[in-house]
Amino acid sequence: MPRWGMVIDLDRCTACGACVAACKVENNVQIVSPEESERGRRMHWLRLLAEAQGTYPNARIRIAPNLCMMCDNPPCTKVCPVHATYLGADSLVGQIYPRCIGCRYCMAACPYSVKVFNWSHAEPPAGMEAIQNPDVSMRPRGVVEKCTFCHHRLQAAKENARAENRPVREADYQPTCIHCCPPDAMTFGDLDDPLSAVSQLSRSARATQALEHLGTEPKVYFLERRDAQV
Amino acid sequence: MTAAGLAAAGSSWFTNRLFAMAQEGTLRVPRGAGQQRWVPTLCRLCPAGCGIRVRMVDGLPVGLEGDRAHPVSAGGLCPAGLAGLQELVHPDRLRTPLRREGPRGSGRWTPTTWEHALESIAAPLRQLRLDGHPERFLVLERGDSPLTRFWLERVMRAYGSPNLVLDGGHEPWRAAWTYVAGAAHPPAADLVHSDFILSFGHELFETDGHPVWQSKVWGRLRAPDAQRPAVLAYVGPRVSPTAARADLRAAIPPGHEALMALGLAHILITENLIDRSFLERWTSGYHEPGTGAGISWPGFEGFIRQRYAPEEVSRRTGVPVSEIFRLGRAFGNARRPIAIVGPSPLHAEDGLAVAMAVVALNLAVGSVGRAGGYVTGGGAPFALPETVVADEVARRGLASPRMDGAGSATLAAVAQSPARLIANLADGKPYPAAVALIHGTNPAHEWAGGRRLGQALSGVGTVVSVATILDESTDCADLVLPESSFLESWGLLPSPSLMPFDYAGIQQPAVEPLYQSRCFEDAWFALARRIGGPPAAAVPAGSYAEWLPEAAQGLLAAGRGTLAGSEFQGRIADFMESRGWKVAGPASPAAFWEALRSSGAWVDVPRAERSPADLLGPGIERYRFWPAPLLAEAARVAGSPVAAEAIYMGPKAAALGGAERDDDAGAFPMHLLLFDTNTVWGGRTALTPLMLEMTGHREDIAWDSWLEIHPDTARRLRVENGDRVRVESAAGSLVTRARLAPVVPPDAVAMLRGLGHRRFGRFATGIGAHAPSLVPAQVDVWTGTAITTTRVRVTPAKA
Amino acid sequence: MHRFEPSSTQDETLFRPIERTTRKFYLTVAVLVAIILFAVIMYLRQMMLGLTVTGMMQPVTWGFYIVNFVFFIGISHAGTLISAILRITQAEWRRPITRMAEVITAIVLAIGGLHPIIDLGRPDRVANVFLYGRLQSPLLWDVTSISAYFAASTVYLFLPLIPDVALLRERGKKHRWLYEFLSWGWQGTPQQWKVLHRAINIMMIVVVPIAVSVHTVISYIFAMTLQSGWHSTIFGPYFVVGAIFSGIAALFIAMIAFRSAFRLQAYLKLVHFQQLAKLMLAMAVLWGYFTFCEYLTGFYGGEPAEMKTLLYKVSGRYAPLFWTMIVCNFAIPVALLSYKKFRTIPSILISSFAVLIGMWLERLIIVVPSLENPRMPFPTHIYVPTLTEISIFAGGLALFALGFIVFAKFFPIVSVWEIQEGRALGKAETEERIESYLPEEQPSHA
Amino acid sequence: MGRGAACVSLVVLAMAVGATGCGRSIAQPIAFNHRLHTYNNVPCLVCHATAASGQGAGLPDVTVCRRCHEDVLYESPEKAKLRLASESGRGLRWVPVYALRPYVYFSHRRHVTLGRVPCRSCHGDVEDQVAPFQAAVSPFGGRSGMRACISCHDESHSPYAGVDCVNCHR
Repeated sequence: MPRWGMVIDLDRCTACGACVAACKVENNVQIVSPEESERGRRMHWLRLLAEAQGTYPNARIRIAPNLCMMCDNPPCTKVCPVHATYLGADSLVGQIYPRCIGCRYCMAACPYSVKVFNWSHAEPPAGMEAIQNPDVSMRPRGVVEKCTFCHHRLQAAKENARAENRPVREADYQPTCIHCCPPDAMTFGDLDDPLSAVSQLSRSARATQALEHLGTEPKVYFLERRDAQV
Repeated sequence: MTAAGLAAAGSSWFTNRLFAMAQEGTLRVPRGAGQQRWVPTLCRLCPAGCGIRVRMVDGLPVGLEGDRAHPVSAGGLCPAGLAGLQELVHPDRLRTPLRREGPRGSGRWTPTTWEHALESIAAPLRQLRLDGHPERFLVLERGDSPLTRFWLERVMRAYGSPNLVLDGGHEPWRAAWTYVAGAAHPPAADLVHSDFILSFGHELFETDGHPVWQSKVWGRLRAPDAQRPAVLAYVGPRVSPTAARADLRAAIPPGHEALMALGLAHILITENLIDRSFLERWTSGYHEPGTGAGISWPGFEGFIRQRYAPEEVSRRTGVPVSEIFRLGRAFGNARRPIAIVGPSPLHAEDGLAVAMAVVALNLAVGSVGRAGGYVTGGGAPFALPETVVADEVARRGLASPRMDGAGSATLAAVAQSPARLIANLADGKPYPAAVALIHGTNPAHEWAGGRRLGQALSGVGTVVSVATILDESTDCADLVLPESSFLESWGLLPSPSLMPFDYAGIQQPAVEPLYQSRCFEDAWFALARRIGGPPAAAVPAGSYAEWLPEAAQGLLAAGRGTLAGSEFQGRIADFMESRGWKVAGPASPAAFWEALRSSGAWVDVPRAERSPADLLGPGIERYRFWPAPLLAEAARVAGSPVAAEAIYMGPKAAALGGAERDDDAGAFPMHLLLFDTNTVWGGRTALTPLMLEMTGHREDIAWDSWLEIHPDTARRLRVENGDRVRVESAAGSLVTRARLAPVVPPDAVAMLRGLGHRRFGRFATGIGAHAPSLVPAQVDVWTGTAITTTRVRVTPAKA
Repeated sequence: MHRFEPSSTQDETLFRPIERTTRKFYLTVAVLVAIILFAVIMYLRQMMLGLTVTGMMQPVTWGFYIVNFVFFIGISHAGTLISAILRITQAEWRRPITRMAEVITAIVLAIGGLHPIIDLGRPDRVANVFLYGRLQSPLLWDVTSISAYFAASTVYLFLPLIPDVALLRERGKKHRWLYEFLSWGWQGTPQQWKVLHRAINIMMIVVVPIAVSVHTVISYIFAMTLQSGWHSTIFGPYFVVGAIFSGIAALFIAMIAFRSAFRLQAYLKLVHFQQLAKLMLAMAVLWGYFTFCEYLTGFYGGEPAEMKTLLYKVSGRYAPLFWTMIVCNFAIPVALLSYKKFRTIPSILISSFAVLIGMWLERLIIVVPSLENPRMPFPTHIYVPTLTEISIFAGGLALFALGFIVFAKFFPIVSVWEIQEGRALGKAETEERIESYLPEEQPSHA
Repeated sequence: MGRGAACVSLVVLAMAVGATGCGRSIAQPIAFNHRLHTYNNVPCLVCHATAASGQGAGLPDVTVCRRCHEDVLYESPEKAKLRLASESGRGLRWVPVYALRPYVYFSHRRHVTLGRVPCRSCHGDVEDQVAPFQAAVSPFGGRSGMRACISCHDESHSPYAGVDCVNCHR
C-alpha cells in the first residue's frame, strides 16, 4: 500500500493560485456569498498563506500553499467523537460527511487550520449546477470538510489498475492541484518508494514540514527557497 | 381532533424544514452511466491560448484541466482558465441578438433574429460604399487570434476601410524594435535558455506575456536538480508577486525604469562586462558619435559614461550604489542574461525611452539573436488565401488616414493607437465614423477615460457590439450580437509572436452552442456576405469551422514540425529529426486534420543556429543605438530639432537636461500604480463567482478591489487595514478598501485594476471600485500609447 | 441514634412561599418565560439557516456556545460538591445551605448540557454520538461524566427532600397527589431514617469524585489539542478550582436572593455567609495561584505560538477583558473578603457578581483567543457574537432562574427537617463530638 | 387522556411522514416485464448496457428495445406505446428506482466486472418481476443501505472489498 505524499517546491512556486482554483472546481467546494466571505466563512480546501517579513523595499514575502497535511499522526482524527474523520487504509485522512455531526472539534484541534465548515446552505452559483464534478458529493450544511488529496481520483485509479490487474502506479493518480501547477512546483507520489521523486525530494536538504515540531508527521513537505547564487 | 390535525401539519412542516438539512447537498442534475471522454481544446480567455482538456461526463462538461500534451502550457493553467466552465454556463450570457430600446445606454433591449440584426448592419455599410466613404466603417478588436485578425483585415481591405483598430498591444516596445532593428514585429525572449532574467516591471507570473509558459520555464530553470539555477531580478516600484519571487530586487520610484536600465549599462561599461565583439560587429553608434536627420548624437558609451554614474542613479532612485553594482555585475557576469520589460513601464510617461533603454541594455550584453536572448518570434505556416485586390472604391477608402491617427504624418512607425480613438471620434477627426463594430474588448471599462466612449460614439450612426455578455461597451451600442463561448467554438491559434518557436493549437467545441450564439468569425463572414460585392467575395463559402482544415494544410505542407503527443513521443521525434530523419506523420490532409484534432497541437522547435541577423529588417545591417528615423520623428513631433539624448531620457527629461521631473506633489502627493491579477485580467475574467472570490486570494480579499498602502503612510493617514479609503485624482475619485502592506514605497499606492464593473453580469456588477476612472486620458506624444500612471490623494473615507 | 420527629407545624416561614403565591411571582415567571421563548425561537431559526447566524467563522470555530457550556457546568459545581464537602466535614452551619446548593447543580447542569447540542452543525445527527461514539474522544468523556454527574446530583437532591415532601403531604394544603407520589410512602420509621441516612452518606462520598471528574474532562476538551494556550497540564485542576469558585458565587447570589424574597433572615444568618465567604476567599487565592502558574510557564517558555496567544491576551486585543478578569476574580474578592469586618452581605454580594463575571470572562479568554491565533499565518478575523448567541445565553440564565423559582414553588428551599434535626440533636451530637476530641478528665489528686 | 394520546400519536405520525418522503408512487413509461425478457434469455447487459463498464447500469433507450421488437409478432398496448415513443422521438423516459445517496461512490464496473458480483445479490429477484417498480426502492430488498454494503464486504474475502469508509464515501 503506497504512502501518498506531496512535495511543494517553494523555490519554483510562483503563488499564481492555479492550485487554489483547480481545487475549488474539482471538489465542488462551495463559493459563499460576498457577505459570508466578508465574515470569514470563505471555503478553501487549499489556500495560499502569505507571510510578509521586513519592510519596503526589502520586504520578503513567503507564500506557501496550505492544504490538509494528511498527517500520519493526525490531531484531528483523535478527537472526533463519531469516527467521521479518521486515518484510512491509504494512509490518507478521510472525512465522512454523512457521519459528521458538525461539532467542529477537529477544526479546533487541527494546528494547520485546513478544515472548513459549511456555515450556510451549500448551493452552486446560479446556473452552475450542471458543471459540478459528479465524482465528488456536495457537502450539506453543518458538516466539516477538507482536502482529500482528490481521493475520488485514487478510487478511479485503483479501479483501472485492478481491471489491468496490477498495483496502482504513481502515474495513475494525481490530485488536481499537482496536475495544473504551471511551474510544476508540486510533486506527488509514494513516499515509501525510495526511488520515487517525492521520497527523494522529501529527503533533500531544503525539505521541511509545516510545524514539524508538533510531531504530527505530515505527508506534505515543503522545499524552502534557494538563495540566488550571485 | 382538529387541534391534533393542525399540530400534525405544523410539526410536519417544521420537521420537513429541519430534515431539509439532510436533503441538502444533493445535485439535482440527472446523472447517467458516468461515461466520460476528454475534449482537447484551447483556453481563449487571454492571448496566450493554453491547451486544455474538457472532461465530458454523460454529455455534460463537468471538468476542465490543463492539457499535458500541449507543447507550451504542458498541463499548466492559470486560475482564470480553470474557471472557464463557469464562463460557459454563466446565467447572464447573451442568448439571442439584441436590438436597443429607447436611447443609447438605457440598457433596455429586445431580442431579434440574426438575419434582421445582420441586415440592419449590412444596409448602412452597403450605403457607405455606394457613397464612396467605406473608410467610415470602424472596427475595434482586441485581435488575440491572428487568423481572426487575418479575416478582419482581408474583409476590411476588400470593403475599403483602413480603420481596423487593434487594442491591447504594447506599441512602445514594438516601435523601439522597429527603429533599432527595422523589424516589423518585436522579437521573442528566449527565456528558457537564459540564466539571468532581468525584469523591468514585467509580471512574468501574473498577466504579462504568456504567464503559464513563463511559469513552466521558471519551473525548468529552478528545477531542484538544476546545477546553476537561473536568477530572476526585478526592477520596479511595487513588490508584485513576481518581484516577491525575484532573487534580486531594485526598488525604484515609479517612472525611473529607463534611468535604472542605463545605470546598469554604466556598470557594464565601466566593469567591462559588455559583449565587445557583438557591439563591434552588429551595432552602430556605440563608440562613434554621428549625425543624421540634422541631429547629431554622441557615442552611446560616452553618453552613458557622462550621464549615468551609479552615484547619480542612486541619488535619483534611492537605490544604494552597492545594490546597483551588485545587480549590474550579476547581470553582466551571467552567461546568457536577458532584460525584459512589461506593460506598466511602457504605458507610463516616456514609455518609448524605457523600451529604447532596455533594448540598449540587451545590445550591450549582446543578448540578441542568440539562445537565451531575443530571437525571431514564432508563428505557424497556415495556408491562407492570397490577398484580395481592392477595387476603386476600396482603394480610395484605404488611402484615407486612420481614425486613430496611427501611421499618419506623425507616428509613422506606429501601427495602432487606440488611445487616440475616443478623442478623435468625439470631434470627428479626421472624419466622422458611420458604422462602428466592437469585439473582444471593453474600452468603456478598461481604458483610461473609456467612460466617455458613449458620447464619443453618439455621432456614429450604427454601433454594433459582439460579446458573450452585456458589458459597459455594449451599453453604447445599437445592436448586440451574441458570441459563442470559446468552449463552443472552433479555431486555430498560432504561436504568439512573443514565443521563440512555432506551434499551432487547435480549438474545438466541447459542447454545442447553448444559445443562438455564433463564433465571431462566422458572424463576420455572414456580415461580409450580406454586404455583398467584394467583401462577400473575400470570405469563404462555408463556415469558419469548415475553412479551418484548409488553413491547417499549411502545417502539413510546410513539411516540418510534429504533432504534439506525449512528452516521450516528442523526445523521439526531436532525436530522430536531429539525426536527419523525419517521423512519419499522417500523409493525407483529412488524416492530418483528424490527427491534429486528437493531439491538440502542432509544434516545431527550431534547431538552426540563431544569428543576430535574424532580427534585422530588410536593408539594415546593424542595430542602431541612435535610429535616424526616430530622431527625425522626435524632431517632427517636437516641431524643432531635439537633443538626441531625448530618445533615452524622454522628451521632457531631455529638455530639462536630465534633471528630476517636476512632479506636482502638491494636491496629489501619491503616485498611483495600477496592477492586474491573474484572476481578474484587467476585468475580462472577473465575471465568474470563482474568480471574484479569488480576486485577492493571496491577500485574503474577496469580491472587492483594494488599494495597497505602505504601513507608515497608512499610520500617517490614520488608516487601518481593511478600512475604506477615498482615492482622488485630477480625473476622478473612488472609495475602496485599504490593504496595509510593505509592498509599495511610502509615496505611492497601488490599486487593482479591472473591478468596478457597472454592467458585467449578476456576479460582477458593482463589485469593487473602478481604478481606470482615476486615470486621465493621456497619450504618449511619440507612440500614441495610453499613459496609465497618475498621481492621487488618499484620505480615510467616513462610511 | 435516638428518635427524632420533624414536625410540619414549626418553621412556617419555610412553608409560606409554597402555599401563598404573590403577584410578583407570576410577573417574574412571565418575564423569564418570555426571554426563554425568544431564545427558543432564535435557536429554531439557527436550525433552519445553519450556524451562519452565529458570529463564528474560520478559524474561530468555537464561540459563545462552548464558552457558556464551560461556564454553566462550572457553576453546577456549586452545589453538590459544596454540600457534600460540608456534610462530610459535618459542618453544622451547612443545614440551611445544602438544599439550595443541590438545586443549583441539578438545574444548571441540565442547561449546560444543552449547549454542546446547540453548538452542533447537525443537531439532527446527535444520535450518532451514541450510535457510533468514539470513547477516545474527550467529547465522549464529557457526555459520560456529565450524565453521570447529573444522575448522581439529582438523586442526591432528591434523597434529603423526601422527609420534607412528607411534611408537605401532612400539611396537605396543595398538590396533595404530587407529594403523595414523591414522598414514596415515607413514614419516618426508624428503619427508613436509617436507610435514608446511609443513602445520603453514600451519595455524598460518591458525588465528590464525579464532580471533580466532570470539570477535569471539560478542561481536557481543550488541553488534549495542540493549540497554543490550551495544551496545558494544569488545566484539569485549574478548571475544577474555577468551577467551585464560580459555583460558590452563584450560591451566594441565590442565598441572598431568597433570603430577601422569602424573608429567611432567621435561617440564613450572617455567620453562614461568613463561613462560606472564607471558602470563596480560599478559592480566589487558589484561582490566582493557578492562573499565575499557567501564564508564567507559558511566558517563561516563550514558545512563539504560545507567546503570540499570551501577548494577544495580556497586551493585545483581549487585554481589557483579561485585566477585568484578574480584577473580578482576584482583586475584588481578596480585597473584600480578607477582613472579618468587611465580610458583610453587600460586599459578599458584590464580590459574588464580580466572580461570576470574571469566571465567564475566563472561559471566553480561554476559548476564543487561542482560536484567533492559529499556528499558521492564517488570515484571522475577530469573533463578535451575534444576537442569536447572546439571546441563547440570556435564555440559559433565564431558564436557570425560572427553574429555581419553580422548584421553590413546590419544595422548601431550606431543608426543614435538617433544621429541626439540628435543633433537636445537633447540639447534643456536637457536644458529644467535641467531648470525644478532648482528653479524658483526669481525677485530680488533692 | 385517550384524546391526548391520540393527538400525540397523530403528531408523531405526521412528523414521521413529513421526515421520510416515502410513499410517492412512480409511473414508468412502459409496463415492462422483466421476467418475460429474462426467460427469453435476454441477459441484463443487453438493456443495462453500461453495467459492466460504467458507474451507472444505464437504462435502455427506445432504440435498444426496437432492436428486438421491430419483428416481434404479437401486438400489445405496450408495444404501441413503444412505437409511439420511438416515432415521436421522445424516447423512453424511465424513472430510476434505485436511488443511491449522492455521497456514495458506487461503481457497477467495480462490482459486476471486477468483483464478479451477480446482479441478484444486490437487486434480488428483479429478473422475476413481472410489473415495473411502483416506488423507489433501495438495493438489497430495502435493507438499510450501508449496513447491507458492509455485511457483504465483510463476508467477501476479496482483498479489494475493504471497508475503508472513503472507498465508498465521496
